[in-house]
Amino acid sequence: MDDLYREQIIERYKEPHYRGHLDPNDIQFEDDNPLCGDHIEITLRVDKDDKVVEAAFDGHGCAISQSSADLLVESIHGKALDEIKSMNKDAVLDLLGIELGHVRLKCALLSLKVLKAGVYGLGEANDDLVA
Amino acid sequence: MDDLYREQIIERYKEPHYRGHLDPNDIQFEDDNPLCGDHIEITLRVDKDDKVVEAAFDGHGCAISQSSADLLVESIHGKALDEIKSMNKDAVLDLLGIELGHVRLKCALLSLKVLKAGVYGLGEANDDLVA
Amino acid sequence: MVNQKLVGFEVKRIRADFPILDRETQPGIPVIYLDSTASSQKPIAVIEAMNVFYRRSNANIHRGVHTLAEEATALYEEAREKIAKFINAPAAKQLIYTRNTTESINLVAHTWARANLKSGDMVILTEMEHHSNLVPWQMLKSERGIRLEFITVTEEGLLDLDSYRSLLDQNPKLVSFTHMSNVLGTINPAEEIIRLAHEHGAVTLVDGAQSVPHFGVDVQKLDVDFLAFSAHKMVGPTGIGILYGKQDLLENMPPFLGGGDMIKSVHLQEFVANELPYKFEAGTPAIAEAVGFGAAVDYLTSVGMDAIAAHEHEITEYALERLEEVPGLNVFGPNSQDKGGVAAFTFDDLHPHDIAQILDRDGIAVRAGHHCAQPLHEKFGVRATTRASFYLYNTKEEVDKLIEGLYKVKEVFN
Amino acid sequence: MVNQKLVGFEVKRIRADFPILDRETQPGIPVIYLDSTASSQKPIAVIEAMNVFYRRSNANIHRGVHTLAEEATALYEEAREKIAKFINAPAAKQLIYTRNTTESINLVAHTWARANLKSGDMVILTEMEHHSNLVPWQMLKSERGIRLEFITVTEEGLLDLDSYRSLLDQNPKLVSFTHMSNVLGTINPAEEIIRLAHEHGAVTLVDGAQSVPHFGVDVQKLDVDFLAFSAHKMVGPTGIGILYGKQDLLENMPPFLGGGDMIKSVHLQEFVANELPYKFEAGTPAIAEAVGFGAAVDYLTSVGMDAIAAHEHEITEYALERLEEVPGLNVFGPNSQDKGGVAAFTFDDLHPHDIAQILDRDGIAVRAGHHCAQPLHEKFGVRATTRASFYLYNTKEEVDKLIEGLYKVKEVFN
Ligand SMILES: Cc1ncc(COP(=O)(O)O)c(C=O)c1O
Ligand SMILES: Cc1ncc(COP(=O)(O)O)c(C=O)c1O
Repeated sequence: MDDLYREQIIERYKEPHYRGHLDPNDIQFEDDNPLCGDHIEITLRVDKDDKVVEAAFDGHGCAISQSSADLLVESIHGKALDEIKSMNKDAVLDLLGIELGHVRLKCALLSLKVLKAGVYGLGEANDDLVA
Repeated sequence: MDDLYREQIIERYKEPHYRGHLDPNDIQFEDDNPLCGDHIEITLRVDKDDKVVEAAFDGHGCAISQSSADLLVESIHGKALDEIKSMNKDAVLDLLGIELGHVRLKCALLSLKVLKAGVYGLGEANDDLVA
Repeated sequence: MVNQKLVGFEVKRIRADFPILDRETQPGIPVIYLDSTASSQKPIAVIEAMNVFYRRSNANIHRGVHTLAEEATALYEEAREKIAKFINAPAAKQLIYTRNTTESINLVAHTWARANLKSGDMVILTEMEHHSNLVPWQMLKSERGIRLEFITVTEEGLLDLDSYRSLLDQNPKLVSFTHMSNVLGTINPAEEIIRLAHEHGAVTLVDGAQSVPHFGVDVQKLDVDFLAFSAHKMVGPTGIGILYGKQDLLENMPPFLGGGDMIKSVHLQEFVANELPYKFEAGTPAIAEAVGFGAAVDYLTSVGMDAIAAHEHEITEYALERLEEVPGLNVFGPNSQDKGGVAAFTFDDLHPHDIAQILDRDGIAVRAGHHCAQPLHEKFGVRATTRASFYLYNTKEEVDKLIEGLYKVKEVFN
Repeated sequence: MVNQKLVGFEVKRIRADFPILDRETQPGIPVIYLDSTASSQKPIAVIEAMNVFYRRSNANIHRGVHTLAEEATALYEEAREKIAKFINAPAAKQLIYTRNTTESINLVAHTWARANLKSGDMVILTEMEHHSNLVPWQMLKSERGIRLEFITVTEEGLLDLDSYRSLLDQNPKLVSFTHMSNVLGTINPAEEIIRLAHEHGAVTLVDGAQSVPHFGVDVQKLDVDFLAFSAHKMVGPTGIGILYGKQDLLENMPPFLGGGDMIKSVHLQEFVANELPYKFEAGTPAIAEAVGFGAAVDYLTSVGMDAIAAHEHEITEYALERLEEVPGLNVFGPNSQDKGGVAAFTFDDLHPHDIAQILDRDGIAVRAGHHCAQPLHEKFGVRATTRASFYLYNTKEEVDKLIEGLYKVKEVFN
């Protein structure tokens, strides 16, 4: 189990670095994983060049969904919104450093889906965002 | 093929003995086989003791359906209506003297179904009549 | 400690019939399959019945005269007769082949209900229903304005029959409920619920997805109007289920899907519907699957439904005992007396996905989530549970492995 | 006389893949299967894919975390991707798994049509439709009062496009037609029919039950809005079919059946529907069948759809030639240029059932009846026809046997 539940994932799950809700914020989005009810909200503050200056996530869910949200939020500090738009699932998998099956992938990618839907300013998130 | 298309069946098909329509009649019923559109009408005249004195069939269809109608009609001359009510599929199979699969059985039993529905005075024929 | 011997039931022999139980999902560990409530495994007899069908008898049915078509038709209809006998239906033609329990319930909602329910009419469900027995009625509610009322579930996970009686006084048209909860394991007093419904003039539908696979269900004894179940949960193939109905109800229902086989005749502008059961079976049906379903029913019958129920009861009792020992673990639902082979639980504040995933590393297959019973989970104030479920092939040793695995999960998160 | 060799196509090798072709339905005579239009036979690769699935990976999908559930989910979804590629769909999520072509068409009738058609709205069909593409619209007609109009079929068995154009001027909402007739063999000019429909603002549905199995169908090239087809007619299993739809149409359609998997969330009184394609897949789907369907598409792709079409064309041409020699035999439909591998015929005034039954005594499997196209038969003034149909595994030798058999039939009745 160690390759899957790598130390980093468990640690980040138990003690996330970026858990919280930014208020005020420039971008806010939230969504559920319908398979399990896991929930992620992401809030961002961006500067005048559309670069992320601050980011946080909130929500509840399994170790995979929560730790990947924490790692994802960490990774986008200083990134331009355009860069975020071009992120795909490999970005998250690289951060986690593990392989995931079809079902768990949805857990891992929930935060990216929420992030991109927020950055694109969509009304609703969809799976195409993390294809 | 000879066991299935026994001489008698082909002969009765080509030259049926009881093809016709009785007018006037005491009992008349007709129905289709929805699988193939075969059609059988049977008309009967009965005496005061409810015994069949005359019977005829009309319609169109395959050798099995037409020859079994002819043989069936022949066999009920002189029978009481109550006896006809208790006839089942074995009566027809005995007349034909062959074995039939599920689909062809419907061809063979169409005439019995029509006959019994008429004798029972039903509005509609159903497969239970020939179970 | 583990007592493998059961009267009239040799689980080792049973296990040998299920090839997947030798599958090692983790190197060196044959899978410990505790997820039969979601879908059961299949014995060789079922797999081979379909294999042989495709290799020897495959053809389209009903309208074919040639030998293969005759054989396929006979096999398809013989299977219907076997399944009819299995639930003691008066006649095979009262069984409609569907895709699964879900389609069976939707069929009733689309035909009987749309023909008989109007705005304001009341349908009684329960708080422990699977989504399959909720959503079809919610759809009818938004389309028609019917009213949905729910029999309450008590803290222990039983139906509150007082709440049922007070709903009955409001003139319900339909009472539709699960025979056994796929989360709590509760086996509901179906006969009594149906009797009361009939006394109040309501039609009844039983969701038998979890009952028909696990103990003898007799539709005549129950006097149920409609019964829905799925082959894949009773050692049969995917892709096929049954709707049983009383003959007069089925005969008076409008057809559901339109197409080949469900017709007596078709013209350009209109059609005449066929007799039962074909009226409700449009298009080429799941023929090989029907053959497999027939083999499944043969298999279950040869083992014996009472023996299966007794075995499951023994395993479940043992599992509940052992799970109770685990600190922080809380099993939902009644105790083993009224309970089928299901144990859904929370474990501290561990997420069911994490529990299931870590158990999987030891080859233990359990389900995590709301098990398509979200309202029930809401009622108990949890989002999801971890569920272990048991069937004829499970053993006490497997329960022991589950318990060991749960302790390991705890370690990972400490 | 018989030329077995075909460029790029070794029919002997193909036949070896289909175990049923060795089956002797009459002692000493391997079956001569000329009934693929009703249902095709299955290669070992397809049978084994399902066999292996049940022995190694079987579990319920989507909501499972354990290895078997993960594998089953992956196999189920990979199959969808393979089928999507096979018809060149923009995205796999535009493919809904159904039971068969019939359910696919009914799905559109129940969702898109009920949401978009009102009393008096016109639907254009053709006189050569299979009952599957007639009855669902007739049901909607009696429920809603829509109007059904029919593109005429000419004496040769082609669609009369003039009659189509004049119907188009009457503001149709939907044009729904078969890509290839299962009786006449006519391959309709789908691209043109669809282009004209779109010019007049109508949505299009193609019944691909006979086209997708037999030649390359590209939904983007056709620009079709909905396409329906069945696995069992394209070397795949029974119990599964596809509805393809354009994304915006599918997204705006209300759901069809309610239950597990088609929901995002469920409460006691209401639900939120899931994303595509799950929104239309309620309950446990035909999982093993999807795996088999994927294997079928792999098989057809490996042989090559162009090679298959060319082979069928050659066999059909030969068959038409030989059938023409038989006195009293009359084949319906166009000549081989516009015709797929179907030859439906009358033979003197012999009843098709008798013809089929006597041919069966020589191991020759053909179909007899109206082939679920009763209005078309009415149009041609016949109740039923005998139909021989050809697929990738058929040979000219088999055609010769059919001809011999037909002469024997004549003898029996002389
Ligand atoms: C043209 C056509 N449409 C529809 C169908 C119906 O297909 P299925 O029975 O698989 O639903 C068939 C097959 O019989 C067909 O040939
Ligand atoms: C109680 C109950 N009802 C209905 C269903 C739905 O069965 P299916 O998915 O086979 O339609 C299930 C299975 O998940 C169930 O457990």
